[in-house]
Amino acid sequence: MPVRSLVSYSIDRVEVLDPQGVVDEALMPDLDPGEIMRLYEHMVLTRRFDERMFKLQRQGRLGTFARVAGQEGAQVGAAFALRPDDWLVPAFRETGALLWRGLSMTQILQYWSGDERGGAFPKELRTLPVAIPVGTHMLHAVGIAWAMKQAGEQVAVLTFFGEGATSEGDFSEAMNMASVFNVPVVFFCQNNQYAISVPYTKQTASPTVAQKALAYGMFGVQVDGNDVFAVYRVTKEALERARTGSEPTLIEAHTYRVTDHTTSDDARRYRTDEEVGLWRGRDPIERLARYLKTQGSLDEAGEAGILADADQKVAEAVAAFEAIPPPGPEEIFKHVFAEMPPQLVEQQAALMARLARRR
Amino acid sequence: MPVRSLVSYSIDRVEVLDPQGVVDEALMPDLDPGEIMRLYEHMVLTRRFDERMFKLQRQGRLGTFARVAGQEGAQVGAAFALRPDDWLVPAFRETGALLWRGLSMTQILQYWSGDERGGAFPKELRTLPVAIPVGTHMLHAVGIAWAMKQAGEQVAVLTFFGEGATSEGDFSEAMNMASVFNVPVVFFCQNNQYAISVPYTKQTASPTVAQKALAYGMFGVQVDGNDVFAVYRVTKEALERARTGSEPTLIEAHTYRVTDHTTSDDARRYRTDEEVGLWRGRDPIERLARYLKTQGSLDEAGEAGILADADQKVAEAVAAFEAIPPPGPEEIFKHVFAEMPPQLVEQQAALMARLARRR
Amino acid sequence: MARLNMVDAIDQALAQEMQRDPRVVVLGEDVGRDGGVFRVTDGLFDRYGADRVLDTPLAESGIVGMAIGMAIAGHRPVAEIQFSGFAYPAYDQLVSHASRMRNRSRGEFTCPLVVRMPYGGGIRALEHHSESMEAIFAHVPGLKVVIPADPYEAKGLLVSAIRDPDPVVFFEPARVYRAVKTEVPEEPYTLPLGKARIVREGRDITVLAWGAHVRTVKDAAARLEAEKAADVEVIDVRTLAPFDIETVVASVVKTGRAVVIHEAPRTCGFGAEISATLMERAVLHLLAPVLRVTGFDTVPPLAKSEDYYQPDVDAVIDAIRDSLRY
Amino acid sequence: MARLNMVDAIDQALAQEMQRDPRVVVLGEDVGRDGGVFRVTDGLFDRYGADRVLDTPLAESGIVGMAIGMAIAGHRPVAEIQFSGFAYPAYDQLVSHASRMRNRSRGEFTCPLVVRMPYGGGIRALEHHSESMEAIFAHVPGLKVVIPADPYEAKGLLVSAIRDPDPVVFFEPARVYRAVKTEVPEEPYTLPLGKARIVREGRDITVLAWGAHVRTVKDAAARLEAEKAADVEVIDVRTLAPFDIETVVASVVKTGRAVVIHEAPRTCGFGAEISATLMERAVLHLLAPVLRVTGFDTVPPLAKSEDYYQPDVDAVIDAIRDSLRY
Ligand SMILES: Cc1ncc(C[n+]2csc(CCOP(=O)(O)OP(=O)(O)O)c2C)c(N)n1
Ligand SMILES: Cc1ncc(C[n+]2csc(CCOP(=O)(O)OP(=O)(O)O)c2C)c(N)n1
Ligand SMILES: [Mg+2]
Ligand SMILES: [Mg+2]
Repeated sequence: MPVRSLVSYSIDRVEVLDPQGVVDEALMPDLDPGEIMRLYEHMVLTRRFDERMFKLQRQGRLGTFARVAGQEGAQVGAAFALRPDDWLVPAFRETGALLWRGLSMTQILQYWSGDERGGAFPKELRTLPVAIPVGTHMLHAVGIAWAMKQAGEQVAVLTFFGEGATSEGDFSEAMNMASVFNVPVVFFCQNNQYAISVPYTKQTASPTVAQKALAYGMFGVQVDGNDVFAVYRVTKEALERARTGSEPTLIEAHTYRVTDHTTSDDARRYRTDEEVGLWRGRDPIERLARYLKTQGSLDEAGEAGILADADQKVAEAVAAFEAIPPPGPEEIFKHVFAEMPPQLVEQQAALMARLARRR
Repeated sequence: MPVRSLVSYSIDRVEVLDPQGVVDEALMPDLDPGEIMRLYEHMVLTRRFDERMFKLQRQGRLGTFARVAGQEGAQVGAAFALRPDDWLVPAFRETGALLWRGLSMTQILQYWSGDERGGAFPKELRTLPVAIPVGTHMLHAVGIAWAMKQAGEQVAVLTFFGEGATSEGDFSEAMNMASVFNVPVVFFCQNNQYAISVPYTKQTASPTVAQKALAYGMFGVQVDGNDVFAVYRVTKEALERARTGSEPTLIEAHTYRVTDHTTSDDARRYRTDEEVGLWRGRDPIERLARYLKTQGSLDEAGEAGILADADQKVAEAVAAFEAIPPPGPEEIFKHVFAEMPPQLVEQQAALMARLARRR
Repeated sequence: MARLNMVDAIDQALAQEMQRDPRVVVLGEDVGRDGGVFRVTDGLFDRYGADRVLDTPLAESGIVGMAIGMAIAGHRPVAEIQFSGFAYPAYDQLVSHASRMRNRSRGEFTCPLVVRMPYGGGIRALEHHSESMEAIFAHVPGLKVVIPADPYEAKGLLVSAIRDPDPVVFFEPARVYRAVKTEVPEEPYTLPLGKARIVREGRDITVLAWGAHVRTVKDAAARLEAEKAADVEVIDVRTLAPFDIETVVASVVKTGRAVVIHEAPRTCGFGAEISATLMERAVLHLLAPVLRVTGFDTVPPLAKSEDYYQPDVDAVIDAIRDSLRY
Repeated sequence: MARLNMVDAIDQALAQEMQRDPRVVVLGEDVGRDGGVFRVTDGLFDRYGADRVLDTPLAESGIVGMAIGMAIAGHRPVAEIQFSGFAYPAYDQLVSHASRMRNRSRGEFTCPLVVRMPYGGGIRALEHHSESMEAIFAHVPGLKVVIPADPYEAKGLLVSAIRDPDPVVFFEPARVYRAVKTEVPEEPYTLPLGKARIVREGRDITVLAWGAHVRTVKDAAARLEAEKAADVEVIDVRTLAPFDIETVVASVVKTGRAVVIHEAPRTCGFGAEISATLMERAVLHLLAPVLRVTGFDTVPPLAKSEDYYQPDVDAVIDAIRDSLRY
């Protein structure tokens, strides 16, 4: 047959919790009420912390950072599916996931305040530091996943990135190598519709991010990113396939960045209030609250209590952060190499002498 | 519906001329007997030139180069579909396509002999010089295609590369940008099953190269690369879609490199004689000859004449090549910039003085 | 004459060159509707449309690689890399192709391309946003490297870069962007590539810098003048490649002393090239060794440690005094 | 003791380190079944299998990026880039991540990684196969840059590089690969990173080189000795980063003269750093300016013009004579 079909594919979208807060029982992941409440509390904490960070930045007490607001469902839902001995390889917008992994708010504040010492993510957390260069860190996830498989550890690596990152060559190299070496990595794309000002349709002509998996013979799936149950379910399954079968997956969480790109951005230059309003109406936290309320697990008092609790934790962290003395000049030199070469010893001494002279 | 299919695709393979030399009339491209004969003659010339180059290299009269043998169907078939005002952006294995575009054999020899002057591909030919860094040049094709569209020229750009090149990030960036900007470019992958020693299955886990187009919302198709009619047909259609609708296409020509990777390689280290033998049996030139013979357009005398004619042309080119005097020292400096900065003037003078002293 | 900051001066240069020459196109991440993250391309999209001002996907190698193709086909692309710390993915395209297309094709195909990028520290930015890696471009044969120090310079040098027949990497000191205004003529003008600029004549010592640190050196010179401690000749190197050996050597032959300032890491920074050149061409005129005031051989630090890292007026004055005392 | 060429010495070092330390893995294009295009990894695949010797897809950024992940997770990857002219796509991963992972995480995550690559001309190769861009790596804080001159050096330095806790870029002079044999002890041994090597002691002048050009300089020294024209001290710089200032300065203080040889383009090559360092630390001891014998600021030419480009014994002797005559 001279024109014949070689392969066929289709890409699915998974939804569990609808905007009214009603779940599809058949797809509802296996989460007990306590876990669901923790999910909710963590999403609320992430939101409140993000809002507080924004205020601190506006007051000049924090540097530029990228906000999470609107993406809590995607980010927290995915991180929630991790086991402690899995790895997390974040980009730069994963405050909610980092918190869930056990990083302290104080340290996160310290990092975004421009203090090198904030980057010391404890290695036991198996969570890499923030990666600013877009698209580059997914390769590290592939290498770590390879190492885990090699060591026979039944763990997976979850890596986060935005839809903009899929345009970088490194994304493609990471996807390709992950599937060629068949390593336990889950590529989790938070498709929040924008890369700074560039909308999805100018980023790629592909109708979905998920189908980019097909280029690498990988499994790809889209999920409603504002539906924390769907995100959790899909991620958990992918992590499980990774841990047991060493099979990589690409997940596209379809969501939206409701705030500016970072605190240096002004999103009104490139998108309408209408569009933003539409997505604010799809808020992942409110959707989960609706579910909890219909279940009878949450009422107004409970909601207020959770909020107050979050604010309390945030306030404590901010206080602790503000008590940290500024980094000394030696910090610059300390960790360039395991052992300082003579040049650096000399340069550090020169700086110290210069500073002493000025005092 | 909580799990629903968003998009579906399938990837086709096109074949026209079967191994016995019989064509599928419904798919046979619109080529008159004279054109078919020219195709055949050019494929033979390419093969004979390639063989002669190999001998020259073994005699130390030519440097390292990459052979075409086995890929004449893919390469010549595709180039044949170009119009003179279309552009060609080659990699490094496109001797047959370069010849078809009007580059002289003498110049091709000069280039591969390590003489800078051989790189002066006349700009009227709209054919870029050889690109050695794998995967990098497809982006140039995208830029040229953008410029052509901008200028309102109804022309297309054809770019060649191997399946190994699809692993480089630049391939992905080029595919993505081509489809985002909707530019008239045809990505032509000669999937010859190996990137030096690395077989297709270690290069990518994707069952076909063609489906990599899906990651970019692009149309992709596989073609039997040893079937010159199918290659011509598919390429011609793609170029036409590019010229008129500015639509990019990815074509995978499924073929085989029957020789070593380059003259520095020894393919016996990594593949079996059996495998090579299998593919030698699928020779694109012999397949076309079979067709011509059943059509009554070719007999043994004709075949011999075409061979002799090719050898004659090759011999003349080799003679002309060997008469070229070696490049002078000034060649190094001539084309670094449009205008030589003082440093280079000085450096050239220093070299000249040094050479003069030694004489 | 209007007083403009560097952002506006560059924006104006781009707008005027686009007006003058339909082949000029601007491309990069967020350069269109958003006008660039520093607003350098503000207004161009509205004025020239999506066919001349391209918001690209997030792919630096792609941006430069595509721009190379555009240039080969006769356009004059001006590509923006959002920060110089994100230029590394495009390094291969610059080194392997942009810088060599003319040489490889013996002039049949050329690459008149400008790659603009903000660079350098002093803006309290995130990791990778304070890089000053001009030396890795200056080392590449076939590339020109241009760094303006102020708005006037920026406009004139950018116009020259756009009109230049060869690829130019154009570094814009982010810290100067909105910090300084100068008189900038409305009409387009060019400033020569490959020529250093004597910013202030002086007898006692030559101090060389580029980008944001021309200002640091001017301030140091002013202070030393006020203190009547030294008469400093200040040179803005302006084009690292091709480097204007003649002007620099003439100055040092006159003063007998030289200090070079850069914020790039010390080892293999462009300061080394200047020092080596003076070693070869002016050593007998030197009254003191050529000194370097540079960034450390460390990762450019985050905001809170940045002031420790950046060469400042005091450090420059220290070096000048060391040289004078020698 | 066996006499080995550099290819075999490196192969042996890799095999022994893989034997000694199960964390060591080799990856790159064609390094497995094929044993590498220069056969440097010959036999490793048969001996250690596909889990320790990885034939990767054709993606340099991918190779280094994945190796970074492996290193973070506790492995000791040794990545091969097929030619240094194809390292540019991996430059971003090296600069933005390998060199900084320790600093960024304050030592929580480290990157003990070796990136090996053949470099340099003299092998009549195609475009992009003769690059000598060591300076762009030496300029990057957090990277070590090591270049062996002969088989003995190659084995000892590679073993050290593999055991080093930080990322090392290891340049192998392709032209030396099979051209020279030296005695190479069978047992593993290390040579210190960060220490230059005095190859030949001499009184009259210090001549510095690395990689293939240590041989050029030795030949020049031998000729000048035979002619009784000069007693040349030859230094193999060996590690460009960290650069062994102490040894080099001590030698030049002794001889009073210095010449640096490299085949990289002149402007901003590592020769400039050496000259600038001597300017700062030994200027009063200099009897002549430090001279550089280098490649030109041109694209490294194709085979037929290569001899014009490469520094050779005559060029080195010319420079030594110039210095001595000064
Ligand atoms: C290599 C690189 N280029 C450019 C930037 C500047 N930049 C920071 S975030 C960003 C957009 C990222 O978009 P996306 O990947 O969709 O992630 P999002 O910000 O939406 O979470 C850009 C262009 C960068 N950090 N790294
Ligand atoms: C960036 C880069 N990496 C490595 C090489 C060395 N190299 C030359 S050809 C080749 C294999 C190319 O395979 P493929 O793309 O399939 O093309 P083919 O040789 O099969 O035509 C390699 C690895 C190169 N030229 N460029
Ligand atoms: Mg996004
Ligand atoms: Mg191939």
